[in-house]
Amino acid sequence: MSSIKQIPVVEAKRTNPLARVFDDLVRFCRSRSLFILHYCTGCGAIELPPAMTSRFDMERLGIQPMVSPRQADILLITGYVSIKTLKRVILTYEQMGSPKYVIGICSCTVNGGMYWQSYATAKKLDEYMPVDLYIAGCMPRPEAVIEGLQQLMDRIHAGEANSWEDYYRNYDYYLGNQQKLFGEDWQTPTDVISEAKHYDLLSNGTLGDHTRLLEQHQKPLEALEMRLGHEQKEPAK
Amino acid sequence: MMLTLLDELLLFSGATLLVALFIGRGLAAGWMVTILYGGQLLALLKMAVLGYGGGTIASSLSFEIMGQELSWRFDGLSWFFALITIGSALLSSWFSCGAWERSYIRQGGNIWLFHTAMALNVFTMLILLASGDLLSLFIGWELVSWAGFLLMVLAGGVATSAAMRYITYAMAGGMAIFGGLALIYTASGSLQLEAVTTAVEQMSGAKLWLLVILFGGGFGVKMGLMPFHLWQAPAYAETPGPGSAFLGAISSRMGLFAILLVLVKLFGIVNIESLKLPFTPIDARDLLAWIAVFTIILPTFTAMKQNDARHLLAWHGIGQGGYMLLGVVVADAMGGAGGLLHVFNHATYQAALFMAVTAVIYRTGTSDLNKLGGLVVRMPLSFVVLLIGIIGLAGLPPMNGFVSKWLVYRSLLNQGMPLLFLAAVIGTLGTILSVYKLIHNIFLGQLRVEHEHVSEAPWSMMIPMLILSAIIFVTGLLPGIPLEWVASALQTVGLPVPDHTLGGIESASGSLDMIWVIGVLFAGFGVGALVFYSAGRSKRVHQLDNYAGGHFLSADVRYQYSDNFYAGLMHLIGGWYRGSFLWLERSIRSLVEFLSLGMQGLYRRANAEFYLLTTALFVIAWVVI
Amino acid sequence: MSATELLIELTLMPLVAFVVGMMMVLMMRRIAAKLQRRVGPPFFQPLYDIVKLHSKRTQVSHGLIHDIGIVMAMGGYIAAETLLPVPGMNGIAEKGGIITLLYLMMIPSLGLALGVGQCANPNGSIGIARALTAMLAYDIPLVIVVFGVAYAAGTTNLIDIIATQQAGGFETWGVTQMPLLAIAGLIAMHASLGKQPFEIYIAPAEIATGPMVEMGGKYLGGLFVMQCFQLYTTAVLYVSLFLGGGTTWFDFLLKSFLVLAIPMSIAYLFPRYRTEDLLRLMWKWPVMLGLIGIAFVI
Amino acid sequence: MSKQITHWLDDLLAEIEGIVVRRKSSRRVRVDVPADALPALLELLQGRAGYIHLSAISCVDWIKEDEFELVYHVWSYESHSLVSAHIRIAREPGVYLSVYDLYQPAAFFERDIHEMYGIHFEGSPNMEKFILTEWDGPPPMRKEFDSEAYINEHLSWQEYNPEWLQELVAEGGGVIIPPEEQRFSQKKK
Amino acid sequence: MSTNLVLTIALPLLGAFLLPVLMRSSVAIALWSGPAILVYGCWTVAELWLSGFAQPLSIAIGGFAPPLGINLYVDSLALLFAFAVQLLGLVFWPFTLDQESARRQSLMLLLVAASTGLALSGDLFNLYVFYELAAVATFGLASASGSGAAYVATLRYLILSGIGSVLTLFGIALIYSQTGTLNLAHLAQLAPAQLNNSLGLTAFLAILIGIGVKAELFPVNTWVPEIYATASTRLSAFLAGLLSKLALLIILRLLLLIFHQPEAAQVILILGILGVISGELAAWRAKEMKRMLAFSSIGQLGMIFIAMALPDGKGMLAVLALALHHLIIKSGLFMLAEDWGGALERLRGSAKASPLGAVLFVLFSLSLVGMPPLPGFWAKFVLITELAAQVEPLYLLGLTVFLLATVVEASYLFRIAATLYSNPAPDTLSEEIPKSKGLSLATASLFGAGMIAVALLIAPVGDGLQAIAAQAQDVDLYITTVSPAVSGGSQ
Repeated sequence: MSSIKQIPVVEAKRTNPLARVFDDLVRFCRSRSLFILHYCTGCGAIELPPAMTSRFDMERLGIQPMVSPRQADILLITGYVSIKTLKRVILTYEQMGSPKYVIGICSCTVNGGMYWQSYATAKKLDEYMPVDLYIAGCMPRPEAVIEGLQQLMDRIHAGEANSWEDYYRNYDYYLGNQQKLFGEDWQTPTDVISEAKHYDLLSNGTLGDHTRLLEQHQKPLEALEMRLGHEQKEPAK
Repeated sequence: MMLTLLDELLLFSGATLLVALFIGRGLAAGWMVTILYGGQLLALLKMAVLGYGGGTIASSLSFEIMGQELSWRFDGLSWFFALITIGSALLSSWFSCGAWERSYIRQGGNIWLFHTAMALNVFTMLILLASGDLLSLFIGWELVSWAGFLLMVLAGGVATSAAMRYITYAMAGGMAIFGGLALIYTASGSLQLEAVTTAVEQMSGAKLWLLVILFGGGFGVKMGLMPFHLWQAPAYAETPGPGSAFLGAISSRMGLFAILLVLVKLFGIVNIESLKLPFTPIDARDLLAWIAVFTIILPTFTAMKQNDARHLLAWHGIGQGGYMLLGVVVADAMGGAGGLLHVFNHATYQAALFMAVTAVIYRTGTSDLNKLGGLVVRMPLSFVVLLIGIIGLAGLPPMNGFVSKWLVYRSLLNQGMPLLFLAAVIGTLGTILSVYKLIHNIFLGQLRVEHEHVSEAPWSMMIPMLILSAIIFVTGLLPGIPLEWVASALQTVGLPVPDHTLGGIESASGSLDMIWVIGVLFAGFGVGALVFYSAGRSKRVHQLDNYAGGHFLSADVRYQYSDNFYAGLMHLIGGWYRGSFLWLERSIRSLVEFLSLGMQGLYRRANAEFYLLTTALFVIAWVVI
Repeated sequence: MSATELLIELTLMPLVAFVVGMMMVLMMRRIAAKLQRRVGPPFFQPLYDIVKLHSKRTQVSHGLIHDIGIVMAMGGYIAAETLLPVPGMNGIAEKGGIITLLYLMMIPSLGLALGVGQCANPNGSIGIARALTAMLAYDIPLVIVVFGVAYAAGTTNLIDIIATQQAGGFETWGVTQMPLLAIAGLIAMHASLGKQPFEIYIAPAEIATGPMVEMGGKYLGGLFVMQCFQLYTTAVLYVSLFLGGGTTWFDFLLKSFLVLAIPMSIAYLFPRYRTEDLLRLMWKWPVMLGLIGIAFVI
Repeated sequence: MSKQITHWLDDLLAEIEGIVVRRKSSRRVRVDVPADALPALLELLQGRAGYIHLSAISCVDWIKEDEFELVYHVWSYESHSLVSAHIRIAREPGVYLSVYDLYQPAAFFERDIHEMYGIHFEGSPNMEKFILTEWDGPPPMRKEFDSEAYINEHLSWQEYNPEWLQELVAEGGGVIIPPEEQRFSQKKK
Repeated sequence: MSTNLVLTIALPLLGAFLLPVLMRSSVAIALWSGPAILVYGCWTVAELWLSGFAQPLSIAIGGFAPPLGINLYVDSLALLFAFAVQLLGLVFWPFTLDQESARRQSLMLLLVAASTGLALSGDLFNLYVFYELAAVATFGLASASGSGAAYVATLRYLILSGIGSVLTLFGIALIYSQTGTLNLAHLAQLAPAQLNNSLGLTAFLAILIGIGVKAELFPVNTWVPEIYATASTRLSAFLAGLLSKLALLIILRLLLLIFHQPEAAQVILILGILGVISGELAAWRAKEMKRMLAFSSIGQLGMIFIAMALPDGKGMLAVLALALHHLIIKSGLFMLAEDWGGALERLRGSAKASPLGAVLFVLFSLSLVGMPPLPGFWAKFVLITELAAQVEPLYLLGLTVFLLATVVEASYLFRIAATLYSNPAPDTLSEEIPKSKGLSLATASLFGAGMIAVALLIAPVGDGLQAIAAQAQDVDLYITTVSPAVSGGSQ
């Protein structure tokens, strides 16, 4: 199953010039202003404060640390990802607003790193969510982190960094891996399928047998719509 | 005798009372009573000339007992108050007919007694408002307080004890007024208003002080002013739904009407101001102002601590009463107008809020703020009504509460009273805080599992609520209309009248034009919406799809933050006001208990003859010396 | 003042406010960076942030009231701008005085409170409870200051207040007439901005940025815009009350930026106050200073 | 002064028969005791020698002798010295009695060992999982558990050999041990 | 026509003694003879009143001229009280048919005769005789119920009224030694000369305390709660309603005609205030219906005393209004108390059992407290305006005590109303809840109707009372009617 290639899909350029200029501006702003949510799963997190503070100052690149996934664009996963933490990482990833990017710092996210032999850590992060960029190194130095971030900024500016669409397009593949790891009744409170419909990113890879499994035991997740139901019901005692 | 318009009105409300009394059994009784209230409103509007600076309409009903002659007549002030009374009665009884009535009967309530009590309340209030001289004022006053007692005692259980407490306070107030009445009668020989004004001129300082205290205290009890405010919150909260809406809206404003009539019109603010406390710079007017200001602050912050929606609103009723008195007591052009307009505004949004809370109780069965939450998705219209109500109660621009509070602030500013201004603002901020707690704990936050299938309140309850919120918004947008009536009321009481336009108040030192302010506000909202909705389409997510530090939220866990809502604030000021007045009331009660124990012991003495002999000896000795 | 001229003014004032507000946000972040010996963000960074936020594909909303909350937040300040006289443009300042302006400045925070309430997030509710308590804390000294100024100038109309201050040049500025009130006003203004020492309700470490916890995309963008307006309104209000408003655009902007620089530089040196300490501080010093100030004025 | 204490301690320990005392240094003593004598030893140490702090219980899996070795590290604050008591229990039933009544912290050490090695301690207050809550496999620390086989079956390896790595390997530089030999499990038995 | 007035006293006396004899011969006639006498009495008084009674008249009994013989002085006030006695006697007639009834009915007749005598007689000693007769009749009736507590209560009452009558006798002897005459009219002429000194005052105070026993004056009314609680409710209604008022009437006559010293008024005022305080507060604690009513009547009479204390007869109208109002209300409440006797807690939920009774109770307490349209309010209003006119601090104290008493009264009366209307305790069976029914409910509703009638036509009743008060006040009219000749001589 892991044969799906990560073909960098370049965003189609829109026809009329005004829209194109607007798209350029938007891509430029997206690249120049990134909010990162660094999820300190492991030892790599200690590299981030020096990157943000006076010596390597990320703010000059327009990168600010943010607390809640809703506000963040980049999910920085720093260090080994144990199975228990992976559940929370997936939940946080799904709660982020797209276009969202995942950067795996430290070699533990790349191929399990020092803990390659451990039964408890995930070896291949991009099985469970699309990862844009890996920054190898058993705790890469801040220069490496910033170098990686700049590479990501160029990609965004060029418009190639939309691996987040891949999560919706091949949701079944990702869900399968997740269910393989966490068991059949694995479910996050975010309704990814309806979100896929909302952004019309529905493709053949989205719905499959894994999603059917999800449907069976999923607790209802549609949003509470404002109802003006006036039917004369027995008022609650 | 020729039936004057006032007689028509009184006959009409008498008829409503009789209709409620005799044919109150059937379900249609509710609707019939509502239609009759509508008739009363029409009769009142026919007297509309009063509202626009007209003279007074005397009633043909007047008779003479034991040398006192009683007469009834209506003037601008009573017309203004009558309008509010009948308006809130009409909407409250409309709210009570239909669905609420059925549920009230199902819960064992006596709907016939409810309609009769409401009709009785309106009838007695009209008599009080129409009183021509002090004696008819006192008769009306007693009738109103007893009718209020009847309405409060309906719900039984806790309501009875609250009503009992009310009646002891009301009787004490009544007796104080009765004493004051007697003092005036001896001083001026007759109880007619004109005679009293002449008598007041040459009355000595001490006597006038006594009168001010007696009348101020007596009327203050009904208005729930500071030292006597303990009874009002539980009494109004425990009355059945629409009853509390009616009581909350108007019943404690009768005290203000009486204060206006007696202290302002008869005694006149000028000689009230001349009354100096012996060796302090404070005069009677300042004393009243400070009582009003304390009535604003303390109840508002007690309201913040309440965990029951109805109690919270009732405590606010007391707080807002303080504004009205403050406006009237400052007695310059804007202050008087602000105070009276606040009576009208408060009536509208207090009734709307009580009705919204009753609708919530009707649907969910409880008004405990810690057991509700997230109802906005299931009861959107009640949410809108409550929202408009709380914006009015907090006095924020789009709604009418803002205009009257603005007037009161401007009057304090013009008169240069910084401490009063500060206290009034503290009151407003306190209201904003506790009012947000109300709407947050009921309508916002996590929707509980058991409230998922709750539906909106039925239309018979919803229409009066929507009408009230429409009134709140319209009088907020065009404050000129109510200001017209307020101006005529001010003329009859003898306070200066501010020049008002349709949109607000024109004055040299800074004017207010609500049409422009609200226009700009909604333009701003329009621009904000434009910017907001130009970006991508927003996706609604489920209530549990929330950031909780990576924790998986589940429906059965109640994670709504509602109890001890302002923990930080309460840490600091929680200890400052732990019911010092409750302690005062309890000490008086235990004193009476102790005395009566002593007296009863007196009668158990066995050797009664011993008494006889001692008194005889004592008397003879006293006579001989 | 013909209708069309007024219309232009009503549209222009918020735009000016937004632009100047963005400059102020930039200045704030630059000061913070300089204090921490960092390079600091590029010139157009606030613009980039706002455009990026508005251009995000997912806009997560928890219901209609959540959206209306943000609209009220932005709309409230846009309306407040029109009441703030700016050199050359008076808007509708004479239709509503300072008290109306104070109330209009309260509407955005209450609209935001409603919006956050619907997100049903405990962090958000705690944040809002703290924000309203903070509002109670800093509004009292603010009101004392406003009372002092209005009473001294005898009117609540902002245009007249500015006129009286500009009449006699530097001596008749508010700051020289009522120095104590000016200081109290500064402290109150600093607290109302909700920056570092008084940011108990943003508190990223404890309650995950409090009210803004569920705000992503255009919602967060709306709040950034509101922040620009907030800085601009507070600064200009202080300038028009105490520093005699701006005769020309240049010295108006200079004064506003200077006034804002003071709290900003203080901000990034202090850790956060707890709610009770915030209340105690706000009710102790500025209130005392204000009352003494008023005693002189009356 | 510490000299007399060490001698005093050695005579004390001699009281238990079948005890082998090896003094590592003036402040560390290794004691080997038969399994059933351990509680008596610990009581002796705690009661008369002031060793009141049980810092850890560690377990070693001797798969060849088919035994588990449990080591109880006990410290004394007065003499600042450590006694580590080693006992051997049979691997098959893997059951031993708990010392929770002597040392309360033992509850967690025993719970951890139970989770990792599957040894059941009678009398321990709580034996549920608290680290590997989502783990349903065999106790992972036992020698017979092959972690790599588990990974091969549940997880997947990162096939990451970009062109620059292939060119490096082609030139013969870089990694000396070819990748397939790196993994122990693949080492030919 | 004036002679048969004497019959109203003579006939009941005759009946009282003949009844036991008649009882033996035929029970039917005996049962109906009592009420017949009373009806005749009412008719005569009413007929005299209706025949345009303008001038007061004095009837010399046995033709002897006043200074020597005894005369009955009949003015509108006396007539009013006489009529009230006959009517209430009829209403409270003990219709029980057991063998005890003969004794009870004869005692009742005796009581009625004595009361009418008290109302009408114009001679001091004659008053004393009727006072003693009434006291004896009350002892008999009070102990009629036969329970142990009743005997104890009557014994205490016996001792108290015994000492009281001794004191009254001492007072009368003093007056006789001073003036040599006991005829009220004659005394009125001599009073300014002889009785104005301290000796006269002691005489008055002795009589005041003596008769005060019956009029429930403060220190001497300790017997009241026991008697009312243990005696039959009809008797306590008669006692509380009427007999105490008659004793009051005597003191009033003395105060108006003979004693004008200010100290007398002050003593009455102080005792009145103390009576009000003790009565109301004790009632607040009372746990049992009849005891509560007893204390409340002490309080009310205290108020009437305060009214009497007003100088130069200004309080007359207030006294009359309060007395009549108290008469109607207290009798009505006692009638209700007949079925709702026991502890107040027992009454929970009895409003559902007997709605009419509960409504009546609320009506009576509203009037007692002074709810405007009801007569209670007008009585209080008159008293309040008179009291406020005085300037001495003591009267103002009286005013404040009076107002506070009303508040206390309202709270305990409505506490009972609240228990009436509260839903019964879960475990009580429906028939256990006391219901007021039958005869007592009928009489109570009779009083209720009377009260509402007075409330509706308040104006004419007010003016009538004013006329009676004016007539009772002018002393020389009294003297001229009693002895036209004597007044001419020694003016």
